[in-house]
Amino acid sequence: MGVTRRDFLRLSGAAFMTTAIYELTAQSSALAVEMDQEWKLVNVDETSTICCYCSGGCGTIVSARDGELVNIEGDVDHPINRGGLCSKGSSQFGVNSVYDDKTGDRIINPNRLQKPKVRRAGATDWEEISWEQAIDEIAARIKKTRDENYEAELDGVTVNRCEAIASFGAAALDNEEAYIVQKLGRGLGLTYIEHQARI
Amino acid sequence: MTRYIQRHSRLKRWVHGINTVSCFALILTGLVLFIPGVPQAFGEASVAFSRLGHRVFGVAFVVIPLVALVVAPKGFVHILQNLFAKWDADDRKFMALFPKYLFAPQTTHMPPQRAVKSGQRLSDGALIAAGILIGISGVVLWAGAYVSPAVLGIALAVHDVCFGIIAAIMVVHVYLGAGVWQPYRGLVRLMFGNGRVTEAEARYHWGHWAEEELARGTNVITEYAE
Amino acid sequence: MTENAILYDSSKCSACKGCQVQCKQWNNLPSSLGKDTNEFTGSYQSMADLNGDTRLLIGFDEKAADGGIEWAFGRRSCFHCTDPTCVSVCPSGALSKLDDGTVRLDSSKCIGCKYCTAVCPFEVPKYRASSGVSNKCTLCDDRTTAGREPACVQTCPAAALSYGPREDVIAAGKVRVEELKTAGFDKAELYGETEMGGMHVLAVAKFGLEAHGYKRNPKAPTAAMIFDLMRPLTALGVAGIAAVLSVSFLASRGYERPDAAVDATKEEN
Amino acid sequence: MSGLGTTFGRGAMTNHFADFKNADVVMAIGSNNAENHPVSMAWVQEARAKGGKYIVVDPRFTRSAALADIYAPLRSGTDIAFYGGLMKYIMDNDLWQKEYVTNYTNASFLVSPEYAFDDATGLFSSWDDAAGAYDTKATWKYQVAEEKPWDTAGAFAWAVADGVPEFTPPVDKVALKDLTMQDPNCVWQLMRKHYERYTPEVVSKITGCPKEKLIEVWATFASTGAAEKSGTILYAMGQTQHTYGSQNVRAMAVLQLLLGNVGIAGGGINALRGEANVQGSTDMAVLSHILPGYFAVPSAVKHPTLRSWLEAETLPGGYWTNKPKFLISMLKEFYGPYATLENDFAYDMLPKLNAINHTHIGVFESVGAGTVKGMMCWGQNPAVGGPNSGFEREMLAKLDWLLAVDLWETETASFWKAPGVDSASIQTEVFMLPAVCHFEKQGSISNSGRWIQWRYKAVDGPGESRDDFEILHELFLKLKEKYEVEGGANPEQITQLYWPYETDGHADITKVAQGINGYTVADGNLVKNFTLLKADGSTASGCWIYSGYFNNNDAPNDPTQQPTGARGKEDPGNLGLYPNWSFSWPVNRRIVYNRASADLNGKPWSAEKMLVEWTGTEWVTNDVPDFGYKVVAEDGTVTYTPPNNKAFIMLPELGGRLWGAGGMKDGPFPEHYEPFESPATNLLNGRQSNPALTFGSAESVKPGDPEKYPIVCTTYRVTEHWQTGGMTRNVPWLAEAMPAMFVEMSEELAEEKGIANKDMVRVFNERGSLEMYAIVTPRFKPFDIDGKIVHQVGMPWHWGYGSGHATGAIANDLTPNVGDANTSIPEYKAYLVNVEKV
Repeated sequence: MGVTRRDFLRLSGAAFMTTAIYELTAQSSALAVEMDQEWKLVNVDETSTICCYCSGGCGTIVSARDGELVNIEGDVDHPINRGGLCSKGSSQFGVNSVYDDKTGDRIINPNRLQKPKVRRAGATDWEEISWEQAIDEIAARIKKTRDENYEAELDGVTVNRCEAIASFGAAALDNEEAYIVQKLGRGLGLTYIEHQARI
Repeated sequence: MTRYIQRHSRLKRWVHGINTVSCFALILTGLVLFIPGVPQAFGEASVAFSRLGHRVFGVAFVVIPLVALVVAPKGFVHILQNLFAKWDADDRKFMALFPKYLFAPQTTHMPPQRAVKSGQRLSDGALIAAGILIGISGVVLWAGAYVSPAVLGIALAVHDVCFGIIAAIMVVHVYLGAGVWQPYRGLVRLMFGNGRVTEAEARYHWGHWAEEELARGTNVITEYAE
Repeated sequence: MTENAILYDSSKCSACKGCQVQCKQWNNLPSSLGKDTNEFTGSYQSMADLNGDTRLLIGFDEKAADGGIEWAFGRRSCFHCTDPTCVSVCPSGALSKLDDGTVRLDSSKCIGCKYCTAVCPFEVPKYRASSGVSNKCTLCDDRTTAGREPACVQTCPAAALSYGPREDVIAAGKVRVEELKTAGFDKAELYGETEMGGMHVLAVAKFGLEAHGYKRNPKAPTAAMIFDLMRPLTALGVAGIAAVLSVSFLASRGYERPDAAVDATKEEN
Repeated sequence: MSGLGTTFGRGAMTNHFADFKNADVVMAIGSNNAENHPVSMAWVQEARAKGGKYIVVDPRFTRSAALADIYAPLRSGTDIAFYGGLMKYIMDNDLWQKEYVTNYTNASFLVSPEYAFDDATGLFSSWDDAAGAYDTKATWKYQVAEEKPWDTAGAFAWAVADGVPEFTPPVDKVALKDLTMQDPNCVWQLMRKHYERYTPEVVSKITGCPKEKLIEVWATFASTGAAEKSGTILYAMGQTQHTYGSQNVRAMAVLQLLLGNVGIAGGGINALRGEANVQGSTDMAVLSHILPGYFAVPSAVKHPTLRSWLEAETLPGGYWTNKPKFLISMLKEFYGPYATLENDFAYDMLPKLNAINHTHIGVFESVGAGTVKGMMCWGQNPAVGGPNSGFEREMLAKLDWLLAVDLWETETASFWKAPGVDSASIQTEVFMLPAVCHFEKQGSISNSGRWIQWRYKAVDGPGESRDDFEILHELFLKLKEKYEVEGGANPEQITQLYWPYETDGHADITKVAQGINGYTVADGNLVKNFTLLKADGSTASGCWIYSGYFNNNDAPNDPTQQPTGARGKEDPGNLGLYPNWSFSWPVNRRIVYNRASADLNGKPWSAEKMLVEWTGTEWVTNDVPDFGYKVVAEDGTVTYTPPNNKAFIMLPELGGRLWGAGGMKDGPFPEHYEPFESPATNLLNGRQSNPALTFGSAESVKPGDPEKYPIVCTTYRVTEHWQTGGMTRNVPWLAEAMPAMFVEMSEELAEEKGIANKDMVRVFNERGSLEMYAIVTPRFKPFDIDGKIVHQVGMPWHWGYGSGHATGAIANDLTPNVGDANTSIPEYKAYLVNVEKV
């Protein structure tokens, strides 16, 4: 019924350009109309991603212009969701950007964290710190806790473990990141390595 | 020596003046609604301008009379008294003769009138009533995002009907009040001048009132020629 | 040009609200940025009704029936009538009917007069306070022009929404209603085939129109007649009076008020 | 997923989303798929359009139930009674798929006569009361026909080849069989006997589901036992989040074997995972008990050395005989050049477990015990998502330090800001790092159907946010630097970790993908797939099952040129397999165990649903065969293997396990027990709750007295929100779509308690007390449990006090932190509360 779905996505790199003209040439000629400059997706870069919510693996097309988010909708070529997205999937845009309810302007989601912060012992609020300081302090704490609680051997068996640090996550990360989470964890001798599959 | 009667106070003239301006401005800014050609001809900016203007003048239109009411409540009572004054034989005769008068003033002798002519009492009453209703419905419309479509419908209907009434009466009001019509020449001075009428004018238009005022004398001003 | 329409099949809808959110996403419509400012409706329905920032709302209606629970989902949005009252009263041309049956809203032309809000039998157009214009479904005429499905249709994961030539949509809707009746849903019916001259959003109502929030026999409200009437009436009235007065003016040419009479009267005293 | 692993050999979803369209009957049980996996409905609807039936079994009338052909209510936590009854119904009415069961399962295997189940005590044989556990090796075993050692001169020559660490290969103990299945000790007879007690009457009394409704559902689903019919089961956390969750899953698996529904198009057991990449992160073994690719984390007692690990973990038969290749390739990826034959490929660098339970619940017990002092949370929010979350937040306050990496200020990061908490008294130092979202970085993700799909970067993250990989990379470099400069405890463990993940000085995630896929160490060339991995250290592969997803040597850094980035839309057989779209582990098989889709002679049960077919001379295929179907000689000559009965290659039996020893800690057959907290008495055996459940005696659990808390409560999710709500309550559209926390209850209960719809109510038990709105609805109905009215209420668990546009009570403050016997997954789905009007 209705419109033929188009192969509007031609991956030829991580990101690629679609112009209004490209979009038109990719359609059946019956639909060839002059593209309005008002068209929301004029001159956007389209990249494909997979929805971040449930485990359906729905294909999603992200459109951006000049590095700024324009639109996110289902990937009509994707064999699982064929362009569909539920309420959560349709709101992926909102994870990055929202529309201001007063001005209507697109702004970065005001709830997003944008700077490293630390809450010191006994403090009642956050303080901002630099990335360099954050990584250095965190590494120092990991090292201190590990060194103070490390077991190299027990009853003649090499155990090489640190039971004093737990690592949680991450079903929200990519496979490669998840791999690195456990690799780094095991490289520190951690045994308490868990994520959301367990709950 | 010429004798004048101070018919309208300064406050009254100012209120009437501002309302006249707001009213015309509201009509003009409301035209985008009534004549589709207007926004099409002048584009989006005219709509934005009209919308803003309609609100600014709408506020003036509603607020100024309210201010006057607070400042001079007695004047308001006075207006009401005049509006609802009893109809006497002269009033009935005036109304009966008026159509003929309108087309043949030369040959029509009108009966004397009190402070407000019987015809004007009708038209002013309608104007004020329509003005109040259009003001209220306007406020409701302004709050359009927060009222139900049914209320909005009523408000819009009221606004539309009142506009029709005001527009129609306005034409007559200007024709007579601004003295476009020959017998009423000079009366524009009443609201847009110093608010005085000459003794002669007064006697012509409002015979009974002129007698009362001249007898009482408090509003009578005598000017002596140099 | 063929007329197109959306078919909403409530018996396939899982009420995931994908359409509701994707509509906002595509049309850049905000939701409150406040904390805990959204009202709780007492059911799974997001809000009581459409609003200036919401063009499509999934409705939830539930009741216990003999055969079990009847949980009726409804898609509340513009129906794109063949005889759209909103278009007839729109003074600015912001609302217009396209050849394919879409009732288009060009918000750049909207003057915010709210006539459409007042006359729609379904109370669909809503005034959007932040931008001062009316807001309603446009059937994504921008997307359909570009060869895409309306945002809500494309995003429907359960294929409860489809879009295509209106005749096909009606045929598919009728078939579906028959299927549902065969399956024991006696109250199933198709909405939108004839209402308001025929609508361009049709709905398969699994549990009957009322359960899904669809108005039986919708009619344009009387207010719409007043609006239609008042514009010519006012114009005629003003013109008529002006004409009468012109005659009066002409007839009164040469008249000089006999101011002398004042003195004469005086002397009589 | 030990229920699936034990039965089939792999723990993952057997089929995939588009395949649901091939089903004749779809049964969603313990899954509210329409709400929580909305995309699944498109495929369910396609199945229905072809005449298929959709059954929803759920304690509450959900949005899935609203679309179902048949809806059956079931008291939370009574699934095994339901399955047991169904299995009995199938066996009694002869509805099972005989050729399938006889040949592709262990039905004919003879079990040791010492094995037994005693319904008076509710215990299987070999229960050790002192240990509070079963000895799973003592009596849960087959009778042995013959002992077959590995042929190290032939097929297993690799095990003794040069460079392979020495170990004694296992001996395959081939079981004794009775193909007539008449022997009283054969699996089939044991199974018939075991489920004899599960009559429709008893099942109805336990579940609260009317008998007629049970029979209607059973008859409909059992109809898929016909050879050409397929029935699929969709399940999710409704099955796993019980103290017998693994047995719930196993019961479904056994049921599907009985009906011949595994390995076929439109069949299988489809675990709809809760999170976008819970499948992938499980495959990557971000878990305390497994290493990437599903093998055991070394334990100090069982695996003190590499040799002992290889001997204990290498299975005698089936594909897991190759385990040494995969472990050693993984060690080569972990430790690179440092891993040599001489140092056992750095096996000793892997931390070894002690006897303590290291799972989620255990972590917080260990914080309480003072063992765990620091914590890192990578996009996880236990302060809302953990069981008994109030307790978990208390434990967070005992930590020295906490690192929270997320997009938002989660409740975990801000636990010290929770309502009623005195921040000044908390000494925990908390670091909160801003991460980026999925389209602000690149990497792959695995859906429930095992499809590994690449996600590309579209825009930069806001402000100073960084992707998790970059943060991990920086952290590693800093730690390495500190250990190199300052020394410390066993510095080599971290300094020798192989970390070739940079391109031009920048962290490059495609390098990680290459490491996971695997390569030959000598030249760094990516390996085609895991069949090429070696046990001699000449290959490296971080996670063998993913081998093949990133194997194109022509463009090793370009995901679009890799199998994971493939976008081909061809669909041979029109079965929704889409073999050229992304990559599905293992080796791009879309439906695993697909040998079972054809009969013993290789003829498909259903011609329309052909996955593989033996023509008499060769195998023609629509899917990648999941069995030994051909042998390729050195010179490239292909010899096809004629059909045999080896349908489940991951199990040493090579057949599915109806009776499942080896894997399950709480019995070879699924047996009904009541939830840890239950208002009902176990009617099927003498044991109230699962004897092997974990953490039942932990002080933190605070079990509720059914007299005081008579109402069954369950937790769940809604379409509009996700997990602990960070990703949805912070998105205005979704906060608006479902703005407030609520509890759903029946009209009957509401009347009893004087509660009206939209009232504020208090839901409470010994663990916590929460205020929220009430939704009074006919969709909830009281259950008639053995003549007693039992009320059930339910709450979504998406709310919290953290950042976002919608805040509300944390449902998990009420859930018990007791775990499943096998996995220690908490029992979120059935516990006790009481309700009152505020």
